[in-house]
Amino acid sequence: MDEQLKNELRRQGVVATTLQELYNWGRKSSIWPLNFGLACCAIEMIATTMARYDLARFGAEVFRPSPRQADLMIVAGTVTKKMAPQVVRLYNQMAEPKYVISMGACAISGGPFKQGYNVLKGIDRYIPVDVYIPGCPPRPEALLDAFLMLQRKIDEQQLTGPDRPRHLQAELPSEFTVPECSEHDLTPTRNDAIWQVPLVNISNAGKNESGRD
Amino acid sequence: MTNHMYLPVIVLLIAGAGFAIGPLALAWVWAKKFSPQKSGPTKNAIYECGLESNGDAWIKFKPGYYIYAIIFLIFDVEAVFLLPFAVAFGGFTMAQSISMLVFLILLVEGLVWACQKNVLSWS
Amino acid sequence: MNLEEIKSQIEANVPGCSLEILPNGSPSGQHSLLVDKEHALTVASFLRDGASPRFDYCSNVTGVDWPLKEISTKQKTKKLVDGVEKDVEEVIKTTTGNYLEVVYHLFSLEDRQGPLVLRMRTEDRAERVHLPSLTPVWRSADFQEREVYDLFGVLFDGHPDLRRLLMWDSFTDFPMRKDYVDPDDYEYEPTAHDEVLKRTQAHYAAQGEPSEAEGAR
Amino acid sequence: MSVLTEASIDTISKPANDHLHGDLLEISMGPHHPSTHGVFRMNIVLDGERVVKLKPVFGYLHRNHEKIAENETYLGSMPYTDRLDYICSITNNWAYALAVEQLAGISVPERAEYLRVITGELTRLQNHAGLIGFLLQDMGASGTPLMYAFREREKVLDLFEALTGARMMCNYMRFGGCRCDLPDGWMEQARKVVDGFPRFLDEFERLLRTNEILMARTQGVGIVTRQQAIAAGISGPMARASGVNYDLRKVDKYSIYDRFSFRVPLGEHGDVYDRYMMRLLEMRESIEILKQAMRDLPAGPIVDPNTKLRNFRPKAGEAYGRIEAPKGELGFYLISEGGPNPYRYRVRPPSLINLTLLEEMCLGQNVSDIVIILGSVDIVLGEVDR
Repeated sequence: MDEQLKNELRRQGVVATTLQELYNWGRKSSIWPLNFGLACCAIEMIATTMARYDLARFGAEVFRPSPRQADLMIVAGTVTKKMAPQVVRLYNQMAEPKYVISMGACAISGGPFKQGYNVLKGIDRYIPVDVYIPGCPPRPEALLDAFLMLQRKIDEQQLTGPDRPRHLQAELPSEFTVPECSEHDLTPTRNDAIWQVPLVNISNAGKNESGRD
Repeated sequence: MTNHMYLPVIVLLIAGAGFAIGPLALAWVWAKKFSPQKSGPTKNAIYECGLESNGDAWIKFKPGYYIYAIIFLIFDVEAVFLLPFAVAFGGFTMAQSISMLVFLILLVEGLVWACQKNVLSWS
Repeated sequence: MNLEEIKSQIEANVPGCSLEILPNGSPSGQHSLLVDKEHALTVASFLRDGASPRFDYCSNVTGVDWPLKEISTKQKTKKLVDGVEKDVEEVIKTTTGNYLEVVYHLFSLEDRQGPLVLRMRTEDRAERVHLPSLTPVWRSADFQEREVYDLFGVLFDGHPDLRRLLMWDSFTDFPMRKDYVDPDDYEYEPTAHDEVLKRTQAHYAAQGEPSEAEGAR
Repeated sequence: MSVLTEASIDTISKPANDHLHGDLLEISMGPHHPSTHGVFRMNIVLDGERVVKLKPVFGYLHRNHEKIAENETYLGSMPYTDRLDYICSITNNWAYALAVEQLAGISVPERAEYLRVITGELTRLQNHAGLIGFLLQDMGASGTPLMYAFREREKVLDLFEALTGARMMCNYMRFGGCRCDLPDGWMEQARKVVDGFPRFLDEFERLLRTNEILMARTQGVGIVTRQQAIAAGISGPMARASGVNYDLRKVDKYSIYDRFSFRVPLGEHGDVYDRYMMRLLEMRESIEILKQAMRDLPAGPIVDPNTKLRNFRPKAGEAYGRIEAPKGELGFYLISEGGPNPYRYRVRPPSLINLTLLEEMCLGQNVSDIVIILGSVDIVLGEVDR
């Protein structure tokens, strides 16, 4: 069933598709985001759902307050250390298949508040993130682009075979350790299963300016 | 002859059930074959705004709610009884309408008693 | 509304309190009034009820940390050096600071009077950090005093509900103090330069990993 | 971890334990809740539907703005002030610039003052429009009023984007003036937006002012008396709804507000309905100010030529500058030791202090009223937790 035959059939009004395409098409066109605004990016997220930028064109205007009925968690804003356990617990309570968009520089890596003692340097230390949107706050068009990127990612997911997505593989965990707020910091400070320090050879970093080996 | 008369109803029943159960069965088969069950301790925990919920939700509620519900139930059922009465409103003899009137007055008298004991007023 | 007139008013009505006017170097001219700890509550209730412009609106409560600081000032003094008068440069070491300070900005609503800056200081920064809470006088100081307790560690006696306002309850140290070292949740900066580089090497020394780790572990 | 331990529930004065009263239920309208305008949490103890005790919990968006500002230069903190009250960024810049100008004694040229007033009042318009949309959404009219409100807000954001380059984080003010001058054609566009605003307000008033549902749900709910407001340091539209005649534009007469004639609306009851109407009436006054400011906007420099921005070291001293931000009195208290960065940098957050009376307002009300009362206080978590 090559592409050329499919187009020919489509022109005659017959649609030929595989079960996997239908499955992915259905899921990607109706992603229900979790109503989860933290800071300034949340206002830009709300502006995206409003009439002018209209997230409804991509089937995602239904913002569900409870994690049980949401497919996508948009971490929009600064994740502080006091809020991190709640974010991870909400992610754990979401139903499979679930995706995470890390919106804004704060959610990616702490952003302008990186030196804050109460700021988590990026949410991907505790939960796996699918799409990152840089910007502070990213423009509504950037968020729409993130949705398109996520939809492309869902489109390429395989129903069978080794590289099935996380929710189709029984052995991949769907829950991640919820950090604790202890005396001085969060314990554990990061989830080593999913986040490694981006190590670059720093021994001779002092000598040449570039810091790369 | 008689069973023919009911044949369409039975066919309709089966078709309706089929339409209802078919997708559910398909979803169940799909879930069994493709997406594995991934329940876990925090996933099944009670959702309380992202926090661990403490305390128990099974508490002794104000009886006012229960009384409110009962009174609503009574008048809901009364409305069901009134439906055939309203449909065949034309051809009623005197006796039939009087008996219906007694039914209605009994219920209204109950409502007046409830309001007089101001059970419905929300303190 | 000048500060001296209010100071005399307070001294007249609140016996035995020691007031001091601290000049303010910036052209904003907002000089402040240092009140001693013991009489702060009576002074506050007098300011709110008795003073001529009634200061009934406490707009801002701020905590300031003044750690111990050595100031060496050079002074020219005439000194007899083997019988001959010569002016000699002398370095005098004076220490200032070593207390926590709470600053209140008070305004009068009826008479539209400008900020009266009230200051209170603790004895030192370690144990004796108690100060009287002015929340019974001005309700607006409630959350702000809880924040000063949370970020600086000043214990307010008489505060209705002194808990941490911003940090989580099991947090132990006071982050806004000048000598607070925040936890080493270190992350590599792409361009390793000066103190980031020092922190990187310190981090690896502490963790005992070989600093020549090639690529991802 | 619940702030109200089991012991504290029993101490709550429970009415006579007759059989008509059920147990008390302790819930937390927690950090992740659709109605809390961000990550704000309230621990509530309920008797049936009535609120018996309410303790707000802050700190979920504490981003250590003041600690970072101590290691930042004076100018370096200016973009951070955008993220304080992230809905009205220009008024934050204005308050910070005003405080530093008082600290260092910098004067501001005429045109810059007019530009500040114009952009400041535009920020007030879009903040109040957004707030009315959110307040009605909290009341259950989900979606539609917010759509109208954001349609107006987008028009104002387009103006900001043309002027400063950014929609929300304008970073527009400098010590002694503004960063950039008006692009050509901006003034006509601004006039069009300002002339179109009253139509939006009339539309809202016609639809909602005498709407029985709105009146039934908001009148007499969450009352704050005049004395309570003054004692609790409440400022801004919420204080004026309780009859406190204290508008910093009239009291401090900062910048050039004494040149404009505008009225300050006052409420009598101090309930949610008054606060809602306060925002509507204030928008009309802002439109008056904008018209006058646009009419006599002078030419001239927009920055005081002799302020040096590079290594700006004010003399040792301190200053407290404040303005009438859309949410209330926004103040900056700066202590300088003569160095390039401030020794102590403190923000007086109107949203946090307006929440002081949240418990008094909500006691005895229904759970659904808490949502409206919190909405009418108009808090933004970036400013509450700093």
